[in-house]
Order: sequence, then structure tokens, then C-alpha cells
Amino acid sequence: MAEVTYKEAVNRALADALAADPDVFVFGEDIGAAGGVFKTTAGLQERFGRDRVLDTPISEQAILGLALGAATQGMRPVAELMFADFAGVAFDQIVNQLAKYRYMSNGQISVPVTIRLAQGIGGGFAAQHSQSVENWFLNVVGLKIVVPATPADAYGLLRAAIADEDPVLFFEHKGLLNDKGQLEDDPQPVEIGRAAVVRQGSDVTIVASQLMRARALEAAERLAAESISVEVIDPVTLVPMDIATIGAGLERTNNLVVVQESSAGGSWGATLIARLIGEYFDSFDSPPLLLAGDETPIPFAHQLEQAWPPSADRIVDAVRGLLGAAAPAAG
Amino acid sequence: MAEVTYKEAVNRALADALAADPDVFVFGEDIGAAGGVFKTTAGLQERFGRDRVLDTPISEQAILGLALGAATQGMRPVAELMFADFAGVAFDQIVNQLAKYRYMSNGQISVPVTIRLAQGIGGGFAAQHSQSVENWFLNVVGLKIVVPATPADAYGLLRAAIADEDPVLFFEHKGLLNDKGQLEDDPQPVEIGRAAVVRQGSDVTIVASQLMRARALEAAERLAAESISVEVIDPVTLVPMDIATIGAGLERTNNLVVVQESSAGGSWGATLIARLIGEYFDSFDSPPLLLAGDETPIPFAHQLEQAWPPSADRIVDAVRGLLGAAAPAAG
Amino acid sequence: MATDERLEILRKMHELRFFENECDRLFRQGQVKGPTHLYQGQEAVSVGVCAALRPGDTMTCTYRGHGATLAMGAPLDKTFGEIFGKAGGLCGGKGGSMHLTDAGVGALGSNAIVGAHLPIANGAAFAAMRRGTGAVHACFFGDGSTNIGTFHEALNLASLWKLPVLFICENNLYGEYSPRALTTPIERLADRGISYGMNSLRIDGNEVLTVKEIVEGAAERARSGEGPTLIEAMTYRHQGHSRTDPAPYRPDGELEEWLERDPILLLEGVLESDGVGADDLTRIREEAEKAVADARDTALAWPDPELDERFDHVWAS
Amino acid sequence: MATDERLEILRKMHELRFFENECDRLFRQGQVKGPTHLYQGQEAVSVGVCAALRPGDTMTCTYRGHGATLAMGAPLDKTFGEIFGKAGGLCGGKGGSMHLTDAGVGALGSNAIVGAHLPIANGAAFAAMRRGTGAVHACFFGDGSTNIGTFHEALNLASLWKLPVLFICENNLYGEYSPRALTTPIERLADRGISYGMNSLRIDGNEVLTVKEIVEGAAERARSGEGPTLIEAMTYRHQGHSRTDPAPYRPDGELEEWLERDPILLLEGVLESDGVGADDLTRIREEAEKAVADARDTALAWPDPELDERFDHVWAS
Ligand SMILES: Cc1ncc(C[n+]2csc(CCOP(=O)(O)OP(=O)(O)O)c2C)c(N)n1
Ligand SMILES: Cc1ncc(C[n+]2csc(CCOP(=O)(O)OP(=O)(O)O)c2C)c(N)n1
Ligand SMILES: [Mg+2]
Ligand SMILES: [Mg+2]
Repeated sequence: MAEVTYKEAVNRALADALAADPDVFVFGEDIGAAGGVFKTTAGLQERFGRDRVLDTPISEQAILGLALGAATQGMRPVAELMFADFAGVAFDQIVNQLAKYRYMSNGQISVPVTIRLAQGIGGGFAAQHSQSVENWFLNVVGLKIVVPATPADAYGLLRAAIADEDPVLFFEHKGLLNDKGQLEDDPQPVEIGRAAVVRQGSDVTIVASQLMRARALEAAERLAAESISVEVIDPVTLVPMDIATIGAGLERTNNLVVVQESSAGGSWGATLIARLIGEYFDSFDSPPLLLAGDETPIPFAHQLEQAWPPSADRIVDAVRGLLGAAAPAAG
Repeated sequence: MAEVTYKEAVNRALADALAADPDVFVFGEDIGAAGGVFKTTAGLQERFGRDRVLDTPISEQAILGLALGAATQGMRPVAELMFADFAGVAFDQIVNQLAKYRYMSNGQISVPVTIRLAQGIGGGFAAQHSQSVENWFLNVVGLKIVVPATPADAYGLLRAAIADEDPVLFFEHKGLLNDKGQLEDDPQPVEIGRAAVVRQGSDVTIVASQLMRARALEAAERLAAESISVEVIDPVTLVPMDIATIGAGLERTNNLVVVQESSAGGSWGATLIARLIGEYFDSFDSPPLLLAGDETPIPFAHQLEQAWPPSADRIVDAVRGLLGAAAPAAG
Repeated sequence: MATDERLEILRKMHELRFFENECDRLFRQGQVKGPTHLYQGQEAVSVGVCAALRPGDTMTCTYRGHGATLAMGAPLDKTFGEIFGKAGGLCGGKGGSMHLTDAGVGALGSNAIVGAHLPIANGAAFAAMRRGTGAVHACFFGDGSTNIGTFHEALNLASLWKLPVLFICENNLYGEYSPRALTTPIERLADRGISYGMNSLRIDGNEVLTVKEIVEGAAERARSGEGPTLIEAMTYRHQGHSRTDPAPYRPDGELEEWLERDPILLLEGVLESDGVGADDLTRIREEAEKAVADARDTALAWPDPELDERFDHVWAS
Repeated sequence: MATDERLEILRKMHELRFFENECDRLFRQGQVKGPTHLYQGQEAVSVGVCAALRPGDTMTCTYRGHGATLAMGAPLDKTFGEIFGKAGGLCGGKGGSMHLTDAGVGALGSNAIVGAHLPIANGAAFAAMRRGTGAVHACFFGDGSTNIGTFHEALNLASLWKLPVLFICENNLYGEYSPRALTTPIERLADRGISYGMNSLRIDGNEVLTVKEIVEGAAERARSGEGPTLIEAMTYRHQGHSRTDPAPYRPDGELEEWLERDPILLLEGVLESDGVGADDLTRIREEAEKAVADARDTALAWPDPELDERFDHVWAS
């Protein structure tokens, strides 16, 4: 067991995958010689050579297409999109190609591609470099979507993603890169598709991922002081979503708050709520609440940016409101 | 009043907009000399000339960027993406540029762009040419999204879209192009953002758009024979969604079914349900139901394709199940 | 090249031609649903290219891909079956006319998004290079496709990394209903290779033996690590863009001129002047015609997929 | 060109230089948040280009766009204000360093997605052409940006439609941390114009007067309907890619060589040899320095935006 940063965990997962399987290769813009703009790939090219850790031109469509094509031949490409927002310039390759390739061929061809995307708010990068874009892909069937919040999950899920026969979008949150956490000395893959109950509680279930997870935990601490017992669940994987674990949490607390960084429209939070209300209708004592980013593009100025996504304050207030409203009905 | 097809209504809206405003121009691949692959732009180039109705190379990014740039100068571009699925190759221009341009400039620059996209299942076009891709844009703030189902709405909303100062994605459904309906002799724009109650009913509210609207109406007819009274609401616009009209319907019937062509994840149906359950929690006698396309890419073979989206049969069964289940609770 | 080999090339061209004629007929009869983009007139390109390939080489192509898929060796019946949406089709009916895949023969998929497969082609070539298999990848696309962004990105990367890929631009003078001049400011598309420092040439795409010879050379370069080649093969499609297009935009006489340079006639002419008898030529043609008719009947008799099969093969795991 | 005009050009270059030096200093002090991509060393390109433009012309540029935005005429204080995220900034603090817009002077926006503004540039030029205003559009981008799909699509369409747009490729030898050769298989990027039949040239981007003269010619062509020009301006950035980059990848001596060809020194040399006195040069420099310092202080004193302002200007209606 050692303390590592999220960034180091990603780096180690890449290194271990490269060491374990000659079919793995890692590539993207400035990830080789320079070790990546966020240094998540630092040292990999020195260690594994320029044949397996490759710098590319600024050509996101060429990068993802190459990953797909190499995967058809059984290789295990790990492609980086420097900022997740750049998925926009290669969207077709993800949604019309990668997601559908296997199906259109009737299973003749598998495309075990991992795409790493650095996403999220907080760096003063403004509207085109700060989005959490995981939701852009929810309506596209055929992609697994992973959103680790801790170093251990980052390591384990990245190993699992690379080993997976299906394409996986692996979202690294820029705001978590320097967060620290424990990692086993011989860390293992973490199964894709499992939510984690990260705090026990009996009054309300908060579902929150990545940057919002810590805020939910902070809110839970503060609410505990008011004798409100909060359960926190990290979905960890968005597709496939672990409905069973989250539904079980809901059945324990009968109140649900989903906290997500991005706006509400077409989001995983909305999708989750719609699904749970259909399947667990009688388990809700109060209306499920979706706390989401503002209904605007992300502004640059520091204070505006800080105000944009849900804060621990907003979560605390929301839970108070919810339980206040629910109490009579439950009593 | 005259009977016209959906396709003719689109054509007439374009012609009227071109005639009314010299800043309007219409362009896209094969839309000029050939009148478009679906013939929605037939005759426009002959009438308005090659300066205002332009054929382009196969360059979707160049097309949408040109629209945006011309709009910054006060022109009113109407760009066509031949198949909506091709939004994938120009996604950045829509989500990172068009949607954010006004905001990032703090309102200095408006981008009154209309993008016409032909979407939908039913032509045997398979996985890359049959999608309803409206949901790809829901998590991106700054785009209005319009999904007309009738010739009158197609005409009126297209005129409104072109006149709108904000970017509008105007989705034409391929399966409706030859549908007929009435159009006024002097048709007027239809306000963006208004849902339409297209059938009165008291037992359940079905919300359905485009191809699903007729199926919902058919299901309603059949259910009427079983003395189940179905209200049908067409959202018409997905962003901004007319929550008030739909919520009022829900308050009348206390049961909700949303029927959409596309899959469930990250969809407008899921978003609508999540929002309504939050705002109208006490109005639901039964769990809201989302009937959606299968959780697969769209298959080619005729029978498989037909089986993919919700059918009138599936809607009838779902409503029966819902009311059967709801009856005891309501009684 | 031995006469036998050339006769096999002729047979393949006939098969492609008869296959497309059958598709056309069946579509017009309404027996088959969905769009279709036929290949009559361009047979020398894919047959010539694929004749220059070796086992283990791979190929990607476009929605106008019946020809290239057959030229790679996909069986006639399963290819028909896919276009008919049959359970026994190459892709169990999930892909259809625009999405033919036969991984076993290296046909990695036809693509319905213009230009999307060019970056994918690079990937297959990259895998071959890394593994040192000596394989090359042939990537077919049209003249109109050279205006989309993926063309640029893919050729740049292929040249930079010296990937063993052959970019075969089938210049049939039109992209959908638009003649080249309406969409492209230069006439010689092979010149676009200059942007990438790529070996590039324009060839007569109706002369199958020329195509084969040129591609053998380019493939040899690619296999030995000298990188990709862009080949602009001048050809013509005898039909409209798709079955709903009567091609009214063609100048008078253009089709007729190209029919005189029908690639099958050209090859027959070469063979005749080399002494192959008319009866041999007729026999080959008739055998091909019969093979196509038999395959069609076989495939037509196959069952439709079960409705539940639509849920299969979304996920590997 | 009159001496006065050249002195104004020198003043502008000094302003850009001092402006960036201030940004650098303030960022390093942590007084300002967010990324920043500085422009020192490349001033001759945007100042030269914009000096060749007329009122009514428009411009788009990249995240490395402080210089081009100022060169178009955006005020120093409001530009600082935007980078500081102030309410009084060009975009009320919503845009920041990578998204500077001053529509009043024709600065239509810097863009943080590589290549995304090239198609947008075409649109502004199209509007000018349709309305017959005679305006041109100047579009700035880097060497690394010539490998992305939008570059190809935009140049093709611009040439086809003879749009009055000037594509100014600022070749500063690097895209982020990658030298040209790591990403691009040809050395002369101007050659990429061949793909579009476009008038193309490579020029010394550190000689501001050359830049201005060449661009005047290209603008004249564009205004008179002869279409776009691709100009590859050779230059160098004195800083790393962004503030977190110490540029360890530079070969020894490279920076020093380019510092000898600092565009400000080069222009001062020309002016001196034309008889302008050292005191005049000093005065211009000091005035520029003071103007920048004053603007900085003005902007720093502005209030931050109110939190509720973040909801403004999403929608026009
Ligand atoms: C990205 C994209 N844009 C547009 C289309 C529609 N489309 C299909 S084929 C075609 C013309 C392609 O022309 P060309 O590359 O010359 O190939 P050909 O059909 O002549 O073989 C177009 C525009 C598409 N399928 N994908
Ligand atoms: C689509 C996209 N890909 C990658 C990036 C990240 N990125 C920002 S600047 C840059 C390098 C651009 O180099 P160049 O065009 O030479 O411009 P310079 O920075 O040298 O001015 C890269 C890769 C981006 N912003 N957008
Ligand atoms: Mg063609
Ligand atoms: Mg550069």
C-alpha cells in the first residue's frame, strides 16, 4: 500500500498495461517526448520506446480512427484526447464508428479501444476546455463510460478498460489529478460497471461522481452534525450503470439526490432518475433531486467558474430542503 | 388552406424565407442543382440563383463554420446536413462553436444559424444513416432544438428558426417527408418552445414527437375502444422544453408515458421525466414510463429495423400495464 | 502475367458486373429494401487492386463497396445475403448494402460516412507494421471524399509514420450529383499527395492490368517500409449515384464515351489480341453469370433473421 | 511608407510585447488564473497583417491571440480586463485569455479549438463577398494547425468560392512541445496550397514591413474577387507553449538565434538606417510601456463580475 496521486495512478496503469501486453500502445498529442500536458504519460516513452508510446499530429480524427483500425487487428490501443472537449472534432469516429463497428459486423470484429479524456471544470480554461462531456455519449449504444474519482479506481478501471474487448471512454478529471489516495502494491483491475457505496447513511442517498464525490462527502459530514445521515454512492461507471447498487441504496433511505458537474439536459443524472423512478417508484418519499451545473456554457472568470457547478453548500441546502419537505409525508 | 406534404412545407418555408430576407441563404451538399437528396430544396436554386442557394463540397465542418461566420456578420444562413448522423463529423462546430459563440463574446455577437438535419429510422439505411440524433445536443447549452411532426409545424417552425437570433437545430424526420397535412394559404411562423396538445384525454398523458406522434395517436384510438382516455402531447420543441403544457397535462391525467424513437440513455424523454418527477412529484399515480428505441445500434434488415423503435402495439400494452398497475393505488 | 491469371481477373470483373446488375434488378422490383450504390464501370479498380494483394492484407471501402468486398474474396452468396438482409448474410443482416464486412478475407468493412474509414485504414496498416507481418492495407474512396477533413488527417499521419497503406481514390468524376468542378478547385487529385510528401500517381482506372501492376509496385514499397501511396484511378460509374438517381446531370455523350472504355471490354480486347479465343471469353462470362445467379437464388432462399437477433453483438462482454 | 506610419507600427509591436511581458509577470505571480499562451517574438506577423487591413475588415485567431486582437485595435485595458476576468473586460470575463472578442474592431473571436476558426473565417468572408463590401478577413493559425481536418475543408471551400480571406499560418516551428518534423511530413507548409489551387507563399514573418506589403497585395487580390491567399509566415515564439512550459525541447542556441532576429529589433534597425533617431525610438518604446502599464492598472482596479452575470447572454431571445 502506498500513497499516490490520481495522475500517478493513471501513469502506473499505463505502464503496467504496456509491460503486460505487447499489443498495448499509447498515443496522442504531446504524450510521448513531453509526457503529456498533464504529465499523466511522463516517462512512458523513455521506458517503452517510440514504437509503443507515440506522439501524433493535431489530428484527433486520425488518432481515433487509427486506434479503431489497429483494434480490428487485435491490438489494444490507448488513445488520448488531451482535453475531453476535443471529442467534438472526432465525434463521428466515436459515435458512428467505434460504438457501432462490432454490431455492424455482427460480431466479426471487436474493437478493444480505450480513449482517455481529461475533463472537467476548475482550471480557468473557459467554455471550450472545461466541460465534463461524458453525457455527449449516453445516447450512443456501444460505448462503456468510466469516471473514476480516486487513484485506486483510476488505476483499476484503466487496467480493466484496456483489457476490455469493448470500447471504453475513460474520463480523467483534471481537478482530481493531484488528489492523493492509497494504492495496493500489486493493484488489480477494478470491474467496470460497479457503483461504490462510499459512505453509509440512512436518511438520504446522494449519488455523485468525480469532483462532486468529495463535495457530496463534505456535505454529508456537515449534515451529520445536524443528525442527518447521508449515504454517498459513486457510480464510478456511467455505462453500464449499476442500478442494483444505487436502487438498494434508495430502498434504504427512500430519498435521492443526484449531484453532477454538468448541466441537466440529457445527462446521466437525469437518465438515472428516470430509470429509478420507473423501477423503484414506491421507494421515493420525496421527489428525486438533480443538482447540476448551470444552464450556461462555462464562464472564464474565477468566481463565475467556481459558482457554476454544484457546491457542498448547495448540496447541504438541497438535502435540508428535501428532508424538510419529506418529513411530513414520512411521518 | 391547402394540402401539402411535409417536404413541400419545408420547401415552401425556405422559399418564403429567401424571398422575405436577402440575408437568408441556403446551402449544403447537392441541395442546389439537384434539389437535395430528399428533394426538400427542389427548385430553390432555379428561383433564387446560385448566389443564394449553394452546393458545397463534402465538408460538413466547412459548411457549419461558414454558417457561423456569416451569421456573425448578420446573415441568416440555413445549412443542411444531408443526414442528421453526419452531425458527428461537424460536432465541434455545433457544440463548441455555435452553441457558445454568443456567450463567450458576452453577447457581442449573435449567431442566427439554422441547421436542417434529416433524421430518423425507417428507410433501411442502417446504423450510420438512421439515427434520431437530437439527444446528442441536449447537454450542450445554447442550442434550440426543434422536431416538427406535421407540415404546418415544419413550415412554421422553420420560418421561426430562420428568424431566431439564436442557433436552431431543425430536425426533419425522413419518415414524415411524404406525410400530408393542411397548410394555411398565408402560413405564419410557429413559436419555438410550445408543446401542442394534439388529443384530449383524461386517463394518461402520452408525450411523443415526430414518427412516434402518429403511433401514440394510433394507440390512443385503440385504447379509446377499451374506454381508456389518452391525452397526446407533442413537445414540438425539445429545447426549450414546454414543461408548463406537459405538466398541466400530467395534472389532468396523473399518468405519464413518454414515447421516443431513440434509445433511453441521455435522451429528452429521460430528461423530461427527471424534471417532471422533481416538479410534479405528487401528480403521479403511477411510475412514469419511457418507451424508447432498443439498446443497440440500428440494424439494417427490414424486420429488425421495424422492431427497433416503439410501435403502436408496444404503446398500447404499456398503457394497459400502467393503468392496470395504477388502478388499485388510485382506487 | 499468365493467361490463366488474367482470365481469373476477367471472371472476377464479370462477377462484380453481374452482381450489380442483379442488385439493380432486384431493387427495382422492390424485392430488396434500403439504399444501394452500384459499381458497374469501376470494376477494374477494385479487381486490379485486390489482385495485387496477398493473403493477410486488409481492405476498407465505402457504401459503394459491393465490388471491393467481392474483389477481396467475399463469397457471392453471403454478400447477396447481407444486401437482402438475410440471417445468412455476411453480417447477419445487421449491416446491409452499405456495411459489408468479411473479416476472414480481410474486408474490414464498408463505411457509410464519407471519409471515415481513411483513419481506420491507417490503424490496420499500423498493426501490420508493428507486428512486422508485411501486410498492406488498401483503402478505397471516391473523388468527392478528398474534400473532407479525415482525408487530410489520415494521409498526413500515414505519410509521417510511413504506414503500409494504399489510398485508392476512385475518381469517377462525380460525388453524388455534383461534378468535380462544383466541389473541388483542382482537377488532378493526385496532386493532393504533395501536402504530405506522399508518393502519388494518377492512373487509368479502367485498365485492370495497369491497375494491378501499379498497385503491386506501390504495395512493394509499402511492405518494405517506404510508406503509403496515393493512387488516383480515373474511372466512371455507369449508373447514377444511388438507385433513386437517374443522373440527369451528365453531359450528353459522356456515358456513351465511357461505355466504349468499359473495363471488361478493354480486358477482353487485350486477351483477344493475345490470342485468347472468343469461346473462352464467352465461357468465362457465362460461368460468372451463372455463379452470380446461383448465389442470388441461394441467398434469396435463406431465412430472415429472428427478431431477437437484433440484440446480439452489441457488446463483446 | 511614411516614417510616421512605420513608427506607429513600431509602437504597436512594443505594446504587444509589453502586454505579453505583463501577462507573463502577473501569471507567474499567481495574480491571474487560467492558461495563457504568449506571443512574444511573433509580433511582426499580426501587426504587419493588421496594418494592411482596412476598417470593416474582420479577423479570427487562436488562443495565442492577445497579439492579433490588440493588433486589430482592441483597447489595451479591456483586453487586460478580459484576461483578468474582470467585469469590464472585452467579454465581461466570460471569455478569458483564450476567447478574446472585440466585434467593434472586427476581432470576431479567438478560438481554443485548434483549426475551428478557419471555417468560421470563411463565413465572415462570404458575408463580405455577398454584400459587396470589399472587406477581407484575416485568419491566423499555427503550423501545427495545418494537420487538422478543418484546415483542409476550409481552404478547399475558400478557394472554390474565391472567398476574400487571408489564411495566415504563423509557423513558429512548434505545435505545443512538438517540433514540426514530429507531426508534419513536409517542411514548407505553403505547399499545402497546391491542394486547393490557392495562391500561396512563404514569407519572413519577423520583417513587419514585408509582412504588411505582402498582405496588402494578397488583400487587394481578395477584394477584387481573385480569391484567398495562404501565407506562411516564418517566426518564433520566445516563450514556451503556455505558462507551464519551460520549452526544454528547444535545441541549444535556437532561441538565441531567433532573439537576434527579434522583429522589434529588425524594425528598429530599418528605421535607424532610414535616419530615425535613437531618441525617437526610445520615446516610442517608453510611451508604449507606459500605455501598457496604465492599462494594466486600470483593468486591475475594475470590479469582478457579479455572480449573477454568469447567466447573461446565453440566449439572444
Ligand atoms: C460525412 C458524409 N457526408 C455526406 C455523405 C453523403 N454522401 C454519400 S456518398 C456521397 C458522395 C461521395 O462521392 P465520392 O467520394 O466521389 O464517391 P462515389 O459515390 O462517387 O463513389 C455523399 C456526399 C456521407 N455519407 N457522409
Ligand atoms: C482540436 C484541438 N486539439 C488539440 C488542442 C491542444 N492544443 C492547443 S495549442 C496546440 C498546438 C498548436 O500548435 P500551432 O498550431 O503550431 O500553434 P501555436 O501554439 O504554435 O501558436 C494544441 C495541440 C486544441 N486546443 N484543439
Ligand atoms: Mg465519385
Ligand atoms: Mg506553432
